[in-house]
Amino acid sequence: MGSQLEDLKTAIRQALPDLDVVIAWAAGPDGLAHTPLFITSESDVDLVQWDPRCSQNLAGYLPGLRGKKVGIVAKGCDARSITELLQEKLIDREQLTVFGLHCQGALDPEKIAAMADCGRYVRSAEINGGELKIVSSKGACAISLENGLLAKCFRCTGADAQPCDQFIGEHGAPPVLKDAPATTLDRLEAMSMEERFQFWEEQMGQCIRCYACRSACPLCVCQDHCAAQSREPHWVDQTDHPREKLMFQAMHALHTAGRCTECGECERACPVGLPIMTMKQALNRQIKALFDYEAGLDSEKTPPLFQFRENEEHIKERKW
Amino acid sequence: MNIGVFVCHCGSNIAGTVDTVAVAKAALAYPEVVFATDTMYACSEPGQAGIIEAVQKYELDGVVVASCTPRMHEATFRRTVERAGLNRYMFEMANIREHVSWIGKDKDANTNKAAELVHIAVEKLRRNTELTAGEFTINKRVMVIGGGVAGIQAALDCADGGLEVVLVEREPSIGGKMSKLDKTFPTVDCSSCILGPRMVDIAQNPNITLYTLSEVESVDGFVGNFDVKVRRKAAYVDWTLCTGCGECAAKCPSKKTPDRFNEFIGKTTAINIPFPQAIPKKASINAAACLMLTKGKCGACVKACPAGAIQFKQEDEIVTEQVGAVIVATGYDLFDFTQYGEYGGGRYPDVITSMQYERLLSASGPTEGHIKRPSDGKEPKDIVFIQCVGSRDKSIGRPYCSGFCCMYTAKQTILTKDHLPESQSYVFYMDIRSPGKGYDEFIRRAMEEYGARYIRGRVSAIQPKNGRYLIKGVNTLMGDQVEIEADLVVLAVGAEAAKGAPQLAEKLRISYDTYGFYMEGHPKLKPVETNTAGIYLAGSCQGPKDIPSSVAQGGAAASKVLGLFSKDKLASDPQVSSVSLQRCIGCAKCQSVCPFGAIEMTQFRGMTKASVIATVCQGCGNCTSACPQGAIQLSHFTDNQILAEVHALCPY
Amino acid sequence: MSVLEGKELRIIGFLCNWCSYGGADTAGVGRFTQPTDLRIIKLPCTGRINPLFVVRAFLNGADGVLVSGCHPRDCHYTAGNFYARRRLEVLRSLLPVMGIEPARFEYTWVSASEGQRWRTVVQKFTEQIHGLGPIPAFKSGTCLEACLGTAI
Amino acid sequence: MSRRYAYYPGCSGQGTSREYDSSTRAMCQELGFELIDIPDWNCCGSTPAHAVDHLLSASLVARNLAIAEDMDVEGIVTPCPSCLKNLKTSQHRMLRPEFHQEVQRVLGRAVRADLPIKSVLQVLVEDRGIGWIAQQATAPLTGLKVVPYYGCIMNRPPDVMRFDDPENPMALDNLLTAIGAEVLPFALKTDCCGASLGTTRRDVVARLSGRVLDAAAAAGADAIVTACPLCQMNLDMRQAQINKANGSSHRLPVFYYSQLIMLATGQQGERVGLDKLCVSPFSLLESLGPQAGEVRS
Repeated sequence: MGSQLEDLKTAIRQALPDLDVVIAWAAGPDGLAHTPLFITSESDVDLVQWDPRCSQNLAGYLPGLRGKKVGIVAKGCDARSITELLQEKLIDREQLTVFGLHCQGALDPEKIAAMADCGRYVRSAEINGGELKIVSSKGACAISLENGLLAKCFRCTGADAQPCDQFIGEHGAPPVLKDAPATTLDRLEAMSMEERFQFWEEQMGQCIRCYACRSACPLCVCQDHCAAQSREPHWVDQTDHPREKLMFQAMHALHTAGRCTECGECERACPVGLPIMTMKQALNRQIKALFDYEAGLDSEKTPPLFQFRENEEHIKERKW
Repeated sequence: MNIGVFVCHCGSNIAGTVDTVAVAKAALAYPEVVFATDTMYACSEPGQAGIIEAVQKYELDGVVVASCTPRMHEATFRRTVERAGLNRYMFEMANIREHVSWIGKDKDANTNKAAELVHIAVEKLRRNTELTAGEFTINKRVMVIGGGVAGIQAALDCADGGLEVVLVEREPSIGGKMSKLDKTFPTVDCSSCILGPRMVDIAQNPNITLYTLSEVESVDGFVGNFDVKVRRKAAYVDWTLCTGCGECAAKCPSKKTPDRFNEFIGKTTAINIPFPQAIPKKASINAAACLMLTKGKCGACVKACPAGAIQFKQEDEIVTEQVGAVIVATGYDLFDFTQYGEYGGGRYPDVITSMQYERLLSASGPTEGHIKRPSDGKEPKDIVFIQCVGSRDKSIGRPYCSGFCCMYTAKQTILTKDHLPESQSYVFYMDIRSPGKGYDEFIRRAMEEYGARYIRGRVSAIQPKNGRYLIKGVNTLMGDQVEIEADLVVLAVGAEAAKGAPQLAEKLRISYDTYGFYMEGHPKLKPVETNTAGIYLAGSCQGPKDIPSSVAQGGAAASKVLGLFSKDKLASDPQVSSVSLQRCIGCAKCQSVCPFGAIEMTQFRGMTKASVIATVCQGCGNCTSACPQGAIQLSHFTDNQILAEVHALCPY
Repeated sequence: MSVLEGKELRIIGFLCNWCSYGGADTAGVGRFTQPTDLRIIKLPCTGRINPLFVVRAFLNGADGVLVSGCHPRDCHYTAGNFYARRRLEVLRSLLPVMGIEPARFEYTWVSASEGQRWRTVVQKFTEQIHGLGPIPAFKSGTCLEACLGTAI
Repeated sequence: MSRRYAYYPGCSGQGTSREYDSSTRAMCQELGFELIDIPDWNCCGSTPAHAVDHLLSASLVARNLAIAEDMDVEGIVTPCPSCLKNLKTSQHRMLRPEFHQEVQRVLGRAVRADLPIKSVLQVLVEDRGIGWIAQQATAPLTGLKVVPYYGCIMNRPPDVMRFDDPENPMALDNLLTAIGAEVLPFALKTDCCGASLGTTRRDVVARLSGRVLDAAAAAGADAIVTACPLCQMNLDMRQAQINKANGSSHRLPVFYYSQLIMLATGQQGERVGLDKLCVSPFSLLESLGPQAGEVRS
């Protein structure tokens, strides 16, 4: 991995003179997760990091940088978000340079923190072999990387970034992992309708309406025009009630239906850990079943809700 | 905002099952309602005067009328509020008749429901804005689709009114069903003699462009500015050269070609002019029967043609016509009786349709007007007519009355007696429907002067017997079974929608009923309009009609077009979408789903923004549903208006 | 005024102006008696139906939502119902995840001439909703909130 | 592959149409249909009296259905169109839940009334197919000119019977053609023979059946082929009476189709029951030549 990092740095250095900015990752404050790095001068390149702590999907920054020549470092799943943004013509391909990577899985900082029980302060953390070694105020511990991966890594279908201008390292298949942990969607399926409704009432009761989910979502392109905070139109009111919060989540799910790549940024960003990608996953399943479509694979395709067929093969309409 | 609510009794139509006083009282509690009353007939003169008076007295800014469906009187009340000095769009209707009083029996439930419908109308009205119609220019040309008697009338009336007309006909000649008829009821005057001159007028009128052997391929645009593509099918004859001399047909060796014009009684040639009075009088080749086109050898017509007009390599041609209005007069087709097993299902040669009989009667028909049995060419003596074949029969999905069969059957019995004085006609009928001027007298003449025997009852079976046919039936007046031996059986086949009618409707974006007949704008008040602006109906495409009614509708449709074109500009419906520049992020999702291409992406101070072409926008709102941030809103159906209606009905 | 306690449930119908609203009118003209629960919101086209209106109605306490438009290929605006069909089919999968019985929502096509069909649809749908009973309510939430909510 | 059906013989099969019953059983055995008699079957309820009491009529049917439902069979078959009509009509009426319950109350037991009920002719045509039957015709009836006579109720009412065209049925036409007979067009194939007035108004029978005989003779037929015991009885047993009443002199044998299939497949003997026919077919069959002649006992 070390040489992959060096190759990446070399590639960025070479490309930088022609670019306004390159977005990559740098070490974060606590060592458990890396943070975004915006490289504008060659000296910044030394800060670049690449290992499983590069969890964040950087694609969300791209629409805001439209008009600039931007380089971006992308994992396989991040690249699907880039494809979506290209498809919606919210970024320009010719202005964009993608440094693509082969990814063997990214860590879920929340999960690691919970597993390590490392107390409030992490002094240092480093990856060694298949483990993350953490030294914290409580002492030292080591966590197997595989146990700490993000949920989406267990469903990974493409570890190599595509589209890509410069591929760093070797192409390869997604990592072979143990069985995926059960998702909220699986758990919901075992519940009655009443229980599901209660589940969401309880979950949404914890929502603090910070809209981090929206800000992290690379497809929430409406930015400061989000319908959640507008009065024209007035879809959601400001009462502190689970109903309104659930309404917003339904809105987020339906607005991204057929576009969401399940990058998981919404859940990763949620400060209270709500399973808010669940609805999006359900819609994606339906869209796959009805229209045989998956978002983020082909920037030339039209998302299924923006087209139709006169005879929908997989839609069975009710006969009254 | 000051809102006034008017709850109509509609006589007892609404007040019978809705407590209108209670609804008006409830309305006073809704936000911004300052005045509410019940009224006997809101649409009547005093009813409208009451609204105007209240607008002035209470300084109302908007009006809700709770009465019938807006499809009935929305336009009426919009004019009313305009007369009261308000913008015509500051008005909403609550449909408490069709959707409440006429369908519910429980008065409490109805009253409550009516009040809630008033509530949503109030909530919507509160968010209405004053709208002003824009204007656009119109192309004062008209297309008439279908060259039967209705289409001919419409085309001539439009042309006489000074309009340029494009007449499109599917068959090689105009004339339609009427050109196949021998005589017409109740005057028994010659069909060709009255239609023929009108057909000639079409050919000679400089304002009329005639495309026969042509069909409408596609229709784009909207009222005032339609682009219609017409497919001119290959005739394999250059009509600019053809003189209609008929030499080609005389020499054509393919003499056993099915004769469409003569209803397949008799044969014709592969190249032919369908009938002597055809307009245009041009030959065309039936490609399926032509030896040259099927087997590549013959060319007899090429040698025969003095004008050198035959062109075997001719192909279909697409022409585009720009018109401002379209009159649809595509007529009807005849019911296929072969699904009636009891009438032989088409197995008996001397059981024929009324239209085939019409061709036998016609002097220009295959028998030159001599009534002969198709099987052996003998003159029949006893002829049985069976009415309602494919009409008024639920079991075959034709529950409607075709309207003209009683009359033409009576006419055919009269003509039969004229042709064959020794003959005897029998008519099996269900009921006689003769509600036109002189019609019932005509039926009586058939019975009394011409001795047609009318038997009220259905026929259960037709069976061949010794070269003749045994017709078994019932006489319901005598309560008896009847059996009649006859030489010829004529089935009064009913009318059904013209083949391809639904497909044409889809191209024109007009609606049609279960049977394929086109839907008029309103069954009483808009008989020749459709719900698509600029498209009008004439004749049997709207439902079976006799000749006078078809002609009347042709004229009516023409007058509607002339009325429409009397203005130089049309007002566009201002209930269209508009874009909030502040909210639009230029993602073009609206543009991708607009069915009309009414949205363009424009540059605004270096930013990409959507922009609506108001005259092209039809107001469907598909864009509003597609815009995640709600930047594009359809006027008067904004997100907030619909949300307000939902909140009014479901206040948590 | 609220829904008649115990007798009626809250059923919202989103109907297109051209076909189904006309179909409901035709049913009225034909005096085809129907259950009284349904309240119709008229829209120009089913293409105007943002699935979120349906979600909003359910979260606000609607017991059933019915959408009806022109038959496929018969849309006044040529294609609105085709888009609607996709949107509403996708919505159908969201409702059960949220804990809303999917049978509370239906969409169908009724033309302006199909008064009888409209009656059948209303009868069957109303029966279906009565079979399911009232939609689950949020346990939290105060009277104050409800009052604030109506005031928007 | 043998197929198992519950067999409902009907009362005619025990009396006037023994030869239909025996030839049908024999035919089915030869063609691989296993017929198992419904044990202790009772009247099908189609007498004129039962037309005025649907409940009684349906209850009689339901008892037969209930017994058959306990058998391991694909469905119920009967050779008699009259039995078939009442079995199917009663089953159809029992689609109404109230009526169904009422019948069960009368019966004192549950009955599902959902077993398929078909005529023997229908299963023959549908399960085996005309082509297959043609292959079995080792002694084809070449030269035999026949008209098929379906009678009035085999295909009617169409909504209940759901077999063949009600106005111009073709099952017998096709079947007889397949076994080598020459089938003539016959316009009266679904006319009424007058059976329901068979005892009360014999003049009507003479008129209606007389027309069938007249038309068959006029068409040039050597024989009439039926699938109904009542039609056969009227045309065959009463042929002399009809001749007398109408002044005609027909001598048209009236076969059951099952008899002709037996002949065409080379079967003979008592089971075929040709000697039970009133108008003797033997001279006709003899005139056809050796292939058909051989079948006589």
